Amino acid sequence: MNAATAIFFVLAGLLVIASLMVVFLRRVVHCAIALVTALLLIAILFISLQAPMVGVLQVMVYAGAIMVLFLFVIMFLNPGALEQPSIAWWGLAVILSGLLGAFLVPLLSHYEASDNPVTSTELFGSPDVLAKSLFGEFVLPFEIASVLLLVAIIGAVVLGKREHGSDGAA
Amino acid sequence: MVPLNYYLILSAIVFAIGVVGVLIRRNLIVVLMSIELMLNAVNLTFIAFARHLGSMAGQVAVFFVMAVAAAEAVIGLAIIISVFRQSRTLDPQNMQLLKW
Amino acid sequence: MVAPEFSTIASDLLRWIPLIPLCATVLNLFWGRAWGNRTAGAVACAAVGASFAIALYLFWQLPANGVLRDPVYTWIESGLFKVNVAFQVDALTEVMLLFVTGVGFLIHIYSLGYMAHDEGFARFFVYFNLFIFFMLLLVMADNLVLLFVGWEGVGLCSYLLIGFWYRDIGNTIAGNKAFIVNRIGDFGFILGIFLLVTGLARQGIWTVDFLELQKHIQLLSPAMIGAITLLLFIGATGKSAQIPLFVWLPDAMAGPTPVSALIHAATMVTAGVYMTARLHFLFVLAPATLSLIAWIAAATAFFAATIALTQNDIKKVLAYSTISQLGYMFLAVGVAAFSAAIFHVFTHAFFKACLFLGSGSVIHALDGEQDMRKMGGLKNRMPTTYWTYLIATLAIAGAPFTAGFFSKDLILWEAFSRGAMILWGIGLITAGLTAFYMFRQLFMVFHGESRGDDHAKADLHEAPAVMTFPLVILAIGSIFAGWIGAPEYLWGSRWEHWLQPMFGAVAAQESSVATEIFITVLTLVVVAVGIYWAFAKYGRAAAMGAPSAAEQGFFYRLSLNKYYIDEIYDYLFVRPFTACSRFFAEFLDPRVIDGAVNGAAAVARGLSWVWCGLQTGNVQHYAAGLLVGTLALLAYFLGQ
Amino acid sequence: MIVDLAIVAVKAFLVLFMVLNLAGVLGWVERKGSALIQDRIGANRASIFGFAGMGLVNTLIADPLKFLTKEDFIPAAGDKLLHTLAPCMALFPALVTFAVIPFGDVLILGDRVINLQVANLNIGILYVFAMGSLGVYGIVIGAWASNNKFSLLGGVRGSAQMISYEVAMGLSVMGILMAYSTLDLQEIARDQGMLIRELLPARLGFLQPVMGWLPAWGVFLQPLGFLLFFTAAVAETKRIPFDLPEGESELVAGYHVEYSGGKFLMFFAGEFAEVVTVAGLVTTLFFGGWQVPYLMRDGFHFPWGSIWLLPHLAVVLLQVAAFTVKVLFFCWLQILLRWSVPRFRYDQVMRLGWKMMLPLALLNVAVTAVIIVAAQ
Repeated sequence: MNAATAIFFVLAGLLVIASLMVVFLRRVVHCAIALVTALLLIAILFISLQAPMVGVLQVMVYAGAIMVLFLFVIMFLNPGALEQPSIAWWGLAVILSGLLGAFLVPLLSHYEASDNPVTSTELFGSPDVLAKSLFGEFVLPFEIASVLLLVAIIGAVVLGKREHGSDGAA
Repeated sequence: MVPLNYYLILSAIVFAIGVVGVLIRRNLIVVLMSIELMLNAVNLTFIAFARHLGSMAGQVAVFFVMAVAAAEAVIGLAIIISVFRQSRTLDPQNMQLLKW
Repeated sequence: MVAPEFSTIASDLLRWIPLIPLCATVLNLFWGRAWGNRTAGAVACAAVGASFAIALYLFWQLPANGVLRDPVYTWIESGLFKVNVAFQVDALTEVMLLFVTGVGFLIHIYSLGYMAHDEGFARFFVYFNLFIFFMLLLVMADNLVLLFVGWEGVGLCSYLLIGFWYRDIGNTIAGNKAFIVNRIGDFGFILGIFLLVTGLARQGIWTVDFLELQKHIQLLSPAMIGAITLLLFIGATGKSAQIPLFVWLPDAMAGPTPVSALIHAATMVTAGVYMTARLHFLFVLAPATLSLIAWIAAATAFFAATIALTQNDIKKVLAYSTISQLGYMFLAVGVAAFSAAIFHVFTHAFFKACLFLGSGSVIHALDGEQDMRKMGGLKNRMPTTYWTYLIATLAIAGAPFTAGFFSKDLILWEAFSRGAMILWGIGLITAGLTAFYMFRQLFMVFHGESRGDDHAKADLHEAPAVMTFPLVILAIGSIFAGWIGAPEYLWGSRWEHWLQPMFGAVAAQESSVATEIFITVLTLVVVAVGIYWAFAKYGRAAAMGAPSAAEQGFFYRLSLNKYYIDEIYDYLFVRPFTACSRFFAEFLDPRVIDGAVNGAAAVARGLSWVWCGLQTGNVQHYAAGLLVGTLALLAYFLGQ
Repeated sequence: MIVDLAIVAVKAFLVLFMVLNLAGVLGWVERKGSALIQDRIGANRASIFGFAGMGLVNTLIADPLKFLTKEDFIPAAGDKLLHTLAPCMALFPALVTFAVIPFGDVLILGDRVINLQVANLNIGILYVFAMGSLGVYGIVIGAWASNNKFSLLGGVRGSAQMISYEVAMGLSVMGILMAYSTLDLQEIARDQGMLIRELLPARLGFLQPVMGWLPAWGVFLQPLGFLLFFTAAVAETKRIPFDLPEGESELVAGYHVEYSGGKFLMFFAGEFAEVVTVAGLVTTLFFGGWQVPYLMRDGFHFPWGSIWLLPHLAVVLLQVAAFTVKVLFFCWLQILLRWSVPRFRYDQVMRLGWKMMLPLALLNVAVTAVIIVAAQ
């Protein structure tokens, strides 16, 4: 086991713990913090996989924007009531998800044979290369994604706007 | 060099954990966060494959997933806010108006 | 008969004749109320006036033996079958055009005064202009399908205008009656068109154009032509109020009086005559149909005249008189004297419009009173109305050197000279009856003492100039319109000359002028007897309130109640039909059909209850379902 | 290997030391500066053996001592873990951002070339934004963990404000990135050593006499970008006129109402560290970074042709000194701002961010793009 693998296992362990915390912590803010942690860990994994650009974007977009939005909404609504868990449903869900994991692991292990990484250059994953494929091969999806975001912005504004004449209580 | 399998199995586990969150949590915000977790698990497989196949397509895909996730989060949260305004609850089990 | 060759001239002007009233319709439809009565009325009148001006211009342009054509666009194209929206103007159409737009224009002006205080003023002119549009479409169409569009359109406008004062349920019922009775006729008409088109198509000719039809009509078998003409004539009986479909016309008097004048006297009801004249090449090949037409027409003329004898409603008398006069026109058609028929249409338009407008003037002055028993003594109060009414009455009665004299005389002479003695006899008697009931009306309305209440008397006034002006013009027309069709022994007929290219040279029987004059004098004597009888009975009677003993007689009551035709129809057709409908509505539809449909729905609903349990409304249960499906797929892939 | 690590460690320590001390000194500058502005004397009471040092003793020694010895208070209904974590979250991003800001060109010692920058990332500017975007967590978490209405309001305001201005800030830098076509801050600093006449395309040659002699600093290429960036960056530091999350007169002290002692000191220091970071960023992006006008690696090359050669060490020292002076200037500028301008209303902040700065930043990007394409 070399250093890289050791670091991976540390990161992976932390990631699994953070993910479990997202799902099982009772207070919503704690879940959100755990998710931010998980996202930062994933960003580090990205960087270790020679995707620095995507890793930094992960931090900026997920941790810096999306999760802040979540926190904003959590504070805005400030839901006090804790959930009433139903043990039977929990059990069923956990069993089903466990089955999913158990099915996925062997399915994905098929790729053992192809573990023959292409020698990647220094530039792999740099903004240059990413931008070139983004604006070359994937320019159409890129434009469509921009339209999607525009639609999302407008949709959010419309949804968030209080109906005219309704009371001011939020 | 960490084998590809490790990443894939890690992401499978994280994905399954996210699924648990979607199923059991009775708070819409946490459900939405669990979905983000699932998306990130998939992103991890994309990046891992991109690295191991030496193709930028995986990273581009992650880029798009991020864009979609951002849109999804924005709209999802806006819906949650308007639902909360209406019914003062975030429990998905209380949102059954469209039931037959 | 060989179809005459026409020189065809293209003219873009034609389309504007119907288009201008249509534009006015649209304008008034959207802005009429906003503009106010003055502007809306001006627009409507100006539109018809413009159409009249173009028609007049075309009259000078139209060469003898020529046809103006204006193909606008292709409307329907299906394989070889092709229908154009195209207009044509020949001598026949020109005649119709002139009096439709001319008389229409006068009645529009009259309506400005008559409808002045009505809240539906703009709506009235919308309908009126729309009617003019459809009527022009009808007379200018160069093919049967377009003619049918106009035919239906005028029917629609007639319905709308009969029920114009829709707040009174009786008016709406009258409108419905007119529409439904017309539908029966139209059904025959459209069947006739189908038969004609398919009959020719079987011979390889796909056309509905009149000129084309005329060229190829020889291809059809006589039996086929007989059937076609019979069906077309059913259409004509509906629109032109002949037996058995005349019942709607008296009820149509529920509409405003200008409507009665324009639509139910002068123009629309003559559409049947126009149609038979337009398709004369078809009718002359079907002698059996022609003789049927002649007999029905004579019966209608006589029958309606006898009803008119006893009616007390001023407009009902005129309505039955219209039916009677339409009978005369079809009598001319029946003896294949198309030009005489059209001539009577032409003159009739003037004097009947004048009569209706005059009656409208009276009704207007009496605040809507229509019962002649409550009138009388209006002669001095309403001189213009009286004198124009008198002229028109003389014209319809057939007094010498009035319009009616020439046209009616021509019809009777045609009937006589072609050997239809019985028909002529009926026509002759009808002429006498016509004189009687018309003068009865004149005396009852204008002479004697006023029988209205004091309040009505105090209000009496002559109609405003905008109403009397058309009366004067029409009265002048009632005298002189006939002069262009004078018989040979006077100064000769320009009319025959004008229409001759249309209907071909009429094979007139060689008869002596002496016979003709004798027939004319005989007619005049009968008419004079009728007038005297009316004078004797009504002219001197001071009071007409109490019916005499004779008026209690069987025939009097039969006539007064219109031979109970409405009641008979009611028992024969309406009630069985209603009963049948009730059976469908109350048993078949709710029990059988709804039962089947509801049963199917109930079964589906019952089944769906089973699956409803799956829809818990909890989104997480659905997500779990998704997960189970995913697991199944994964298990399948793992099993591979 | 060991030496390399040692060099990195030394660089990191130096930068951290400088930033933290500068933050401390800024506290003093702020007090005395505000006193100067308001015609007061300012902090002068605390003294050691009669030495007050123009209030330096107050700020650098007495204040920290006071903070550290005060009771560390955690609200009973608050969240203990997060309440403790929040100040760290606030301080951390401000400090690590400086890692990618270059404070000089390369230092050549023998055959070893030392890059005067803690971490040379080819995505440097993105790293700055990533870290900047994490800064909001300190406020939000602290506000929530305090279980206090004023705190919560402050946290909500803070998160909305920082997200809003991050957008404008990111877009305002786009012009610079396009102009120098790199994300690497060291590269950007190096490119600013050029003169504008080297960049001017032929068809804009008529501008040579007017501005050809200017160094190609970002502020000359992107004046609007500079204004937008500086404004947005000041808003990100949550200082007056953008101190809505604190807003003493409205929210008592906003997100740090319930903080005292050492934790409050961390928030306090974090704020000044941010001021330093903003100054460093503005310097690097728009004012040539460590560049001294006309100073090349071997000495001065003046535009009129004369050359003044200097030894390497002198050049490096000049560069570091220039960077320090510029950073200090912008720190002072921010303090000046803080004491000159009144606080915005909340809706004004939002309107400024979304309705003025965002469209202007977009316009700036578009215009820059058009000019770049036209110049090619």
